[in-house]
Amino acid sequence: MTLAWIALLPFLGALAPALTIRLGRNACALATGLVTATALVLLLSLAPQVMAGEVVTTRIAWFPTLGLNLNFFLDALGLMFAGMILGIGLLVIIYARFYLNKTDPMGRFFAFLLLFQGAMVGIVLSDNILLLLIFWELTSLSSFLLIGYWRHLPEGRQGARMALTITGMGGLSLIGGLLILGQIAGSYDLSVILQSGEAIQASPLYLPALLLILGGCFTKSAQFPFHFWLPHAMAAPTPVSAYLHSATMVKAGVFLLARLWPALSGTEAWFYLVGGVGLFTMVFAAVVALFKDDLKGLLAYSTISHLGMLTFLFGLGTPAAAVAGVFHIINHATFKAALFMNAGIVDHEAGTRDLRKLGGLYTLMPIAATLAVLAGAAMAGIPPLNGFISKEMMLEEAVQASAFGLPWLIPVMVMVGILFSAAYAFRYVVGVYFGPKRESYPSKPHDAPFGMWAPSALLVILAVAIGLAPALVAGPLVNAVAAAVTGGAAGEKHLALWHGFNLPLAMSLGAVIGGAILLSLHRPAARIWTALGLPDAKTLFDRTVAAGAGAARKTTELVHNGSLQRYLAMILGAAILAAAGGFLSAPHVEGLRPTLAAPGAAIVAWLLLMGGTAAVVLGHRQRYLALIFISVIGLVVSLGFVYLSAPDLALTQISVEVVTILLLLLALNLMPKTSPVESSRARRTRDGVLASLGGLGMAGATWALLRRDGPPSISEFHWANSYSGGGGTNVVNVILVDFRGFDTFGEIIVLGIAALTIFALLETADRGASGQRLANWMPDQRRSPERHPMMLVVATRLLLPLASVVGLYIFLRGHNEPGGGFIAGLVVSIALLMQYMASGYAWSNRRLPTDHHALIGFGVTVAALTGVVAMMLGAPFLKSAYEYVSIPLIGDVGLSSALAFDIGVAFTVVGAVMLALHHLSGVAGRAEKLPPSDLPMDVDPSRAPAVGPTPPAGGAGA
Amino acid sequence: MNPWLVAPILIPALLAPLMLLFLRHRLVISRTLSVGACLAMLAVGCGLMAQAASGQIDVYAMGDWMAPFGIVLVLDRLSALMLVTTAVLALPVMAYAIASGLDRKGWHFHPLFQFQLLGLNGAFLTGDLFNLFVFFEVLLIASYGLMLHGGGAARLKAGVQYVVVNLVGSTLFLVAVGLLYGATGTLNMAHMGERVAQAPAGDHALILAGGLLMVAVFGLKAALVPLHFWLPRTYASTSAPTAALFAIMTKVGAYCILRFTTTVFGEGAGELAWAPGPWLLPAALATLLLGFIGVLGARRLRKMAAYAVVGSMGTLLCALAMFTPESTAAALYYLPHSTLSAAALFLLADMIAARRGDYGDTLAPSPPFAQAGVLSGLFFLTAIAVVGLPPLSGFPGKLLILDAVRGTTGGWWVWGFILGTTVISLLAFARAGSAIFWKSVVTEGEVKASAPVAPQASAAIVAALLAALAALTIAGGPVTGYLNATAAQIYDVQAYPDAVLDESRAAR
Amino acid sequence: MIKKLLPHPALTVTLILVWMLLANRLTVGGLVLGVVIGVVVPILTSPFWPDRPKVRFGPATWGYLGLVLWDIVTASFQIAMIVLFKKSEDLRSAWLVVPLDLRSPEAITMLAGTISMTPGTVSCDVSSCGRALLVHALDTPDPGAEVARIKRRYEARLKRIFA
Amino acid sequence: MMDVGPFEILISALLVIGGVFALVGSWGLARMPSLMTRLHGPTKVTTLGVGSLLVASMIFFPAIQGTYSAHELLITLFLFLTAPISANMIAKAHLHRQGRHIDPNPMDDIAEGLPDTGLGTGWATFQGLDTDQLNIPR
Amino acid sequence: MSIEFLVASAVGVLSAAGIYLVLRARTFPVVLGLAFMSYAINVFLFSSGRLVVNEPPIYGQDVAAYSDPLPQALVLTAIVIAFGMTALVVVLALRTFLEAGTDQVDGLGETPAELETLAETSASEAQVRSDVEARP
Amino acid sequence: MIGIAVLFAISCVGLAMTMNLWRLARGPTTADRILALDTLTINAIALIVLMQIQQGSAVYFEAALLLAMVGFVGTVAYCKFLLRGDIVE
Ligand code: NA
Ligand code: NA
Repeated sequence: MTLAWIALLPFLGALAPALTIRLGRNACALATGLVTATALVLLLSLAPQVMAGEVVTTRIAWFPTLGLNLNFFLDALGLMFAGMILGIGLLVIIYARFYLNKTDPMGRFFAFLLLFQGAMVGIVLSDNILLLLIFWELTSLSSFLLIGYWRHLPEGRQGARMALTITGMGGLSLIGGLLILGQIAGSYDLSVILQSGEAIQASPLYLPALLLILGGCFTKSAQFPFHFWLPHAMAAPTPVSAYLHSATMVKAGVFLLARLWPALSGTEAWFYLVGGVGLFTMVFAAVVALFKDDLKGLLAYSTISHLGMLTFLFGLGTPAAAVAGVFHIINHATFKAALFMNAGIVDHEAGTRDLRKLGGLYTLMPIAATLAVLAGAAMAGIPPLNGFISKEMMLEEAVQASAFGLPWLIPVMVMVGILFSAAYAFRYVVGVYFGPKRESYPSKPHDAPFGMWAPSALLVILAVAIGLAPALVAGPLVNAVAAAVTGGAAGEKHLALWHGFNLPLAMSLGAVIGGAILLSLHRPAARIWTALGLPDAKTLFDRTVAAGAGAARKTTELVHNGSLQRYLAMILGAAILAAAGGFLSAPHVEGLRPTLAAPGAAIVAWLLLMGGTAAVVLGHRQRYLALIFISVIGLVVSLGFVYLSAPDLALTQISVEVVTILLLLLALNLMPKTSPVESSRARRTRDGVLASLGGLGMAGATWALLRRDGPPSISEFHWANSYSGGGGTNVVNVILVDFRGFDTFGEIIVLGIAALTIFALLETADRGASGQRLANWMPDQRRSPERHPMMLVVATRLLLPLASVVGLYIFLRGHNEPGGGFIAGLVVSIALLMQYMASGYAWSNRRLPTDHHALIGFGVTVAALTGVVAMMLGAPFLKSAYEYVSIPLIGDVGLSSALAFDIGVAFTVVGAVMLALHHLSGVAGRAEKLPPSDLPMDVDPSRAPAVGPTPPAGGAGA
Repeated sequence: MNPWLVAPILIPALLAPLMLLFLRHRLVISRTLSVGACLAMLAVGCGLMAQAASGQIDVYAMGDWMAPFGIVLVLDRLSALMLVTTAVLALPVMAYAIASGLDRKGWHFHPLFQFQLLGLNGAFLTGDLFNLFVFFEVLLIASYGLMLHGGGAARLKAGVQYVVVNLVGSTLFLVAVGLLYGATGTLNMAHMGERVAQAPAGDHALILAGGLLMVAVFGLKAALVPLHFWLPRTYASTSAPTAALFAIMTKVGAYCILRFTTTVFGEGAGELAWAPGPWLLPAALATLLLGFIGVLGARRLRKMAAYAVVGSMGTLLCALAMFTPESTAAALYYLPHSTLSAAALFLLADMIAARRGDYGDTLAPSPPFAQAGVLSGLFFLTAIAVVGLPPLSGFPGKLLILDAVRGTTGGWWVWGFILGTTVISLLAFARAGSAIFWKSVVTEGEVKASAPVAPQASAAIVAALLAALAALTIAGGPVTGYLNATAAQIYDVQAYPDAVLDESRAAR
Repeated sequence: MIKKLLPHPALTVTLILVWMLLANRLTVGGLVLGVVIGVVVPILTSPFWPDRPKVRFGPATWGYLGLVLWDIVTASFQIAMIVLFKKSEDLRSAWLVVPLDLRSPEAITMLAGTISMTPGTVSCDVSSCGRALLVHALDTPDPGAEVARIKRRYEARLKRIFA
Repeated sequence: MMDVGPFEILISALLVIGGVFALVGSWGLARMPSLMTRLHGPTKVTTLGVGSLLVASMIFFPAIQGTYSAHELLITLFLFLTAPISANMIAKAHLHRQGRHIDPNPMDDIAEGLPDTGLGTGWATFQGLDTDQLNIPR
Repeated sequence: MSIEFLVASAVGVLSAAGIYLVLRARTFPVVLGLAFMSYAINVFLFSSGRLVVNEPPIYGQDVAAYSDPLPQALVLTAIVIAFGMTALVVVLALRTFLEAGTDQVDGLGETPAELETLAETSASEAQVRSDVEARP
Repeated sequence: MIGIAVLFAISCVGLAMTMNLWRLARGPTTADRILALDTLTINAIALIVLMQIQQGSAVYFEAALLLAMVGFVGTVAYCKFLLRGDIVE
């Protein structure tokens, strides 16, 4: 459990600075420090066990089926890293307390820092590689926040984004690699994976896994060619650079190499990939570092170079090299963090980090200078400092290594690397502190406050101590870690400052001397370097990203060009493809169902249909004419339903048809009456082809269905139970209101919502652009002055009651004969519509002031309540009941609960239709400049002659 | 029969007309009722889930007509999951709509919202293919209303496209139903599965044509490329709460693909078993890619969110297309995650737009604006969720999918696409966030925006959604446990048909 | 009171009849329902028919109906002959203006309808004062006589019915 | 052809007449030279043809099928009620579109426009009421 | 010539017309196209119950043959739904035309940036809001 | 005998309908087309009636009845559109 707490403590603790910042900066820093210290103490409490060779584990199930669990383990490697993270973290917190300005939001800084710390600790303590992945990505995210901490700096933003992108990308690569690794090993637990080295290396998936994992490691550890984000990340506040970009985060990649060393190393691929990239990075970055004028830039490339060296060491694949690597991790952390803090002090005091503006600070900042000399010497690998020892160990391994059959290749490259390392280390120390004093520094430098230099001093002391007594100070730890990394293969290694005169010593000596010479030649060398004009990786990256985003935008906008027609063509095409693909990929046998001979009238109807369709398609630009033609199709379809034994369908089709036409006419009134020719011949051809394919498909499907009998339908049950169970003989209606009443329930809801939406759409039509357009609307056709023709009005007065009776009749008989609530509702609606058409909206509506909303609401509620009542009686929703009731004089009447349901349907229909009509004519009325007519008919000879205007509100009452 | 099965449908079905009848002008009461209904649905959903967790499949026969002759509602673990996801989404979205005053910006917001939930719940519960069509229509037409709510030329233009595309989709749905009914003589999905299994080989072409067309129709709802075209503009043009609610609409498509394929073209279907899978995968991959390319290419945050929905559907469908219990369980974990995270992003985009005045949600720097600190934090977390980074549920979601598709045909493609698109989206969100929040620190001037409505409440709602994602992550064990059981239940050839058809079998 | 209950008695009768026709069965129950409908529906729809044209139901009415029916049949034969055998160029079509003595819209409509259904004429329009009908005659040698025939044969009878 | 009763003959005759009338009405529609002349065929002849068929049906069901159906009467009622109104509306629409110069028969070489009402007012299709008359309550 | 052939070819032609029309660039023909699709699908769905003549699904003890009532019920539901949808889309087309001044739906004349413009929305929203507030 | 008469009548009505179609397509005025459609509807009623006699079933009468009603409404609406643009005002 302790391990989980160590990992989680910084996360939970991230709240502490956020909460304590109100109490002041000291309190905030103290709280943060306490969190880290507590974690460190917890960690150290486990150290004895670990140093004794024990592996401490904590296992908490999280996603057990995935194999992602909160499994932590602590071995020496973890202990070393965790100690480093927490220890240096503590120092960085102290340092940051003094480094941060008063205006910098400290609470946020420390909160982010703790998040990062937690993520790092999590990485090194994870026993589960998926868990490790989580922490891995969290380091990317938290470092993003830290790098971008100073939001006003564009470099900070860009640096943060670049770091996130590159390391994030690496993280995703790592996900792939680790998942494969887990697959090969059969577990995501490191403890298992580390035991499965042989199986892993024998697997055909080894190479892809390795490549993907290295993608993660190399990006995180800034290996070439992914190194370029690191220098730009240095825009972050110095404590961040010191912590993330030298001591901890960038080492995560190296850590993982070390962690997975037993499982992955030892193969040729590993050697060339890891060793090669590491070595190249080491040399390349060292060269670049020498020519950086910015202190942090120099240190950044130096860090890259050292990370390259570490990678190279683990890449060599020998236990001894691994030991050297482990040892150098510690060493590098000490001197590099110290140097970063030092650079921060210089920046803080002198106001610049530019080497060209610095120099001669030795007298002004003696403490800083001393620390810099020592740390710089350690970096240059000068005895008796720790950097020297690990470098010697590295050289020892390097001279034995051979690549591509060339035994000199590696040593020579290494030699170049350490030579440049020495040179830039010298340049840092000499360039800042020695040489001539400048006339004016941007600000007046003097030694920093204690709190600011003390942390680096502590690190330098450590560097010296390790250098002087490596076996004592670092020996047990290094050996333990090496054992953990190599799985015991490294054996006990005695760390010593002095190894006697040997080739590595000579190389070291040569490098130091050569470095000094190189520094003296810096000016001409820098000129050559500038002249080389190596491409700037950041520019390349920015361009790539911008080009990517641009291409993405272009692609997106090219594909989604706003054309409904393209969208529909794609959708229809896809549907045709799916159906045709399905049809063609399975066997089909033509059915044997006999066909019905078509009588002449059927052929005539078919001709009508074809003619009507052709007329609409060819003449669709004349919108009004198209509406006339489309009626023909509705008529033929209705006739077809009549002929093919579907009376209910015919009735419904007939009545729906006309209401639809009326709505279309109402809308068309305010819309353009013609459609211009807009699509090219090619487009029309495309559409024609698509239409033909779709038509053929539909015809084929229909034909195929009609020619086979198919399995018995469930409707046999409906037929058999319609009367006995549903109380009706019109099986279609019984299905609608009983067997599948739930469908009908949904259907009327659809109708109701449609009306509501129509209402919502039209209610606002008189406002904004639409209102403007309505106000300026001019009829595009000549109009007859007569609004309400007399004969029509008279006829509809007679037709309304007649049609109402018909509607009632159709409603009542629906359960047993063709008819039902929907048709009845439509018939009544049509009768009313006729009235409105003849006598005008204003006049008619005053005579039928219904609340259409209420009609719809009532309809749906009645239908729902029919079902609920059944539930209250203990039966399922919509369970029907019917009873033949004897009413005096009238006789036996079949009363069915489904009738109540049908009433709901009818009301909803009438409400919906009338609501739509009401608002459509409202909109048209707004376009009209005429006052609404209060007269039911324009011409009425029986009317008294005009006696002068009266207000319209005075209205004609009945 | 458990009467509670109808509750998720009945609650909105009774409430919405009630609001229509009596409460059209009573905003406060409507709001109270609406929130109450959402809470009730959440409670009922949880109750049903608890019940379904036992593994029992509950069947409710509408009108007491047993399947396959009548329409049945079926509650299994999967439908319970969908109900709860819907309810969890609906509550904060409704709260946000109220907090931002959206429900005052037009008519009938609350009834439409309730009808929308009715349609969703119905679609998740029904066991009948045609009834599914009806509920599709209910949820679609309610969505039209919600989508257009508030009006404006841009919204209306987008609305025309949305409506027309879906009308075409409904037509295709009926074609598929017609083919399947004609070839199998039934509408109940479980029964259809049995009929498909028994169908003579000569009928297979028709059945498969119908089946694939059906899947294409569901794919249209699920924004499967190239059927996705309706989505970006619709989601980007409508009001934020509507877009947030719509996050579940695409999941209806995914749910239906899963339900339909497993019941009708499941293991028992012999030669036709899992036939839609191979068609689905390439489309899902294209969806994934095109979606996240859109995320990177967007000019506005809402467009970005809309494309993120497409992309996340690609992710989800990649997993679904494999049709293995593992991949399905993974997809089902990713489903609520992507729903809630997309909702959070839409709401957040709205908050940002509201505070930036004329700058709106464009991905360009503006002068500093109100609540930038809080919003940037929320944005960071939301982006993490949408991209699929730890610590939120997107990460385990993607891990689950990657883990599950390993070894299947096309698994490597899925890996490559998911990992690659994650990079793209990471880049996109980093750019977007930096443009909106970081660059605004240095941009001169000030934004002209009216004071945000209920700023704390809105932020709290987004935070609540993120908290739900956190909960999904923390409770990963129990959740995946439930989902594994869900997948097992779905892939159990007998469980679903037995539960649905037992009564009629006994009668026969 | 009666007026409120039976706004259009003729309509009530018609509706009862219509209901019986629809119901297709002569039962007491059906009749009762028919009466209920015949009473209720006119009341419900009466707002849309505010005027109460006075119609005398008597032999004149039935005679008129019979006459019209006869004329329709003969008219149809006449038109059929014209359609089948007369050349278009030989058609002596004309516009007729029928000055009206009738004043009630119902009566004028009735007349116009009659004109349209009977030989060779279709009513096309009324004057905006409502006192003249515009009629198209398909083939008439003497338009004036045709107008006189209309007024004599139909309008005069209608004047008696719509008193 | 055995057992041909009077009903059969009557029904058959009505059917034949109805069919012929329907055909002739439509033939008139097809062949007449202008809308005004075409209007006569469908309005009268077709309507009567359908009426004849309806009568045939009205006799057929009780006489031959033994079932009783009176819906035909209702349909006839509807048709006779609506046919003149339809014709009137179509004519009005046509007048409106063609204007006052519309000729009763464009084929007969006699140019003839619309006559005046003879009452000082125009035809309703062309001349409306004064606008201030519109709001007069009755 | 069989009825089946006539029906199948009719379904095909109606579908083709529907597809062609919905691919036109203006809302009105698109609506017509939807209507055609609706006709086609109604007939198709109806056909899934096979075709019979003079056997309406009216139950009677002595009725042996009947047309399949289930597809008829389905088509009825489909017709009603399509009716509601058509009404909505018609009104929507009108409303959009009034608001935008065009019934173009082919994305012509709309730049990608315009496609994303929402400025109009906020103005109109504000108006609606004040109006709703004005109501009790 | 009735059978033959019905067949004859059906043929007549069918022929009539093709003529209506011709007029519908031909025009030339819009009013012609409306008239043709109106006639087509009436002929459709005739067809339904004949179909019933042929099949000896009276189930479809409501269809004819409705067609009569609806055909009228349609015609009026089309005409009103030509006359006024707004069919309900
Ligand atoms: Na006449
Ligand atoms: Na002439």
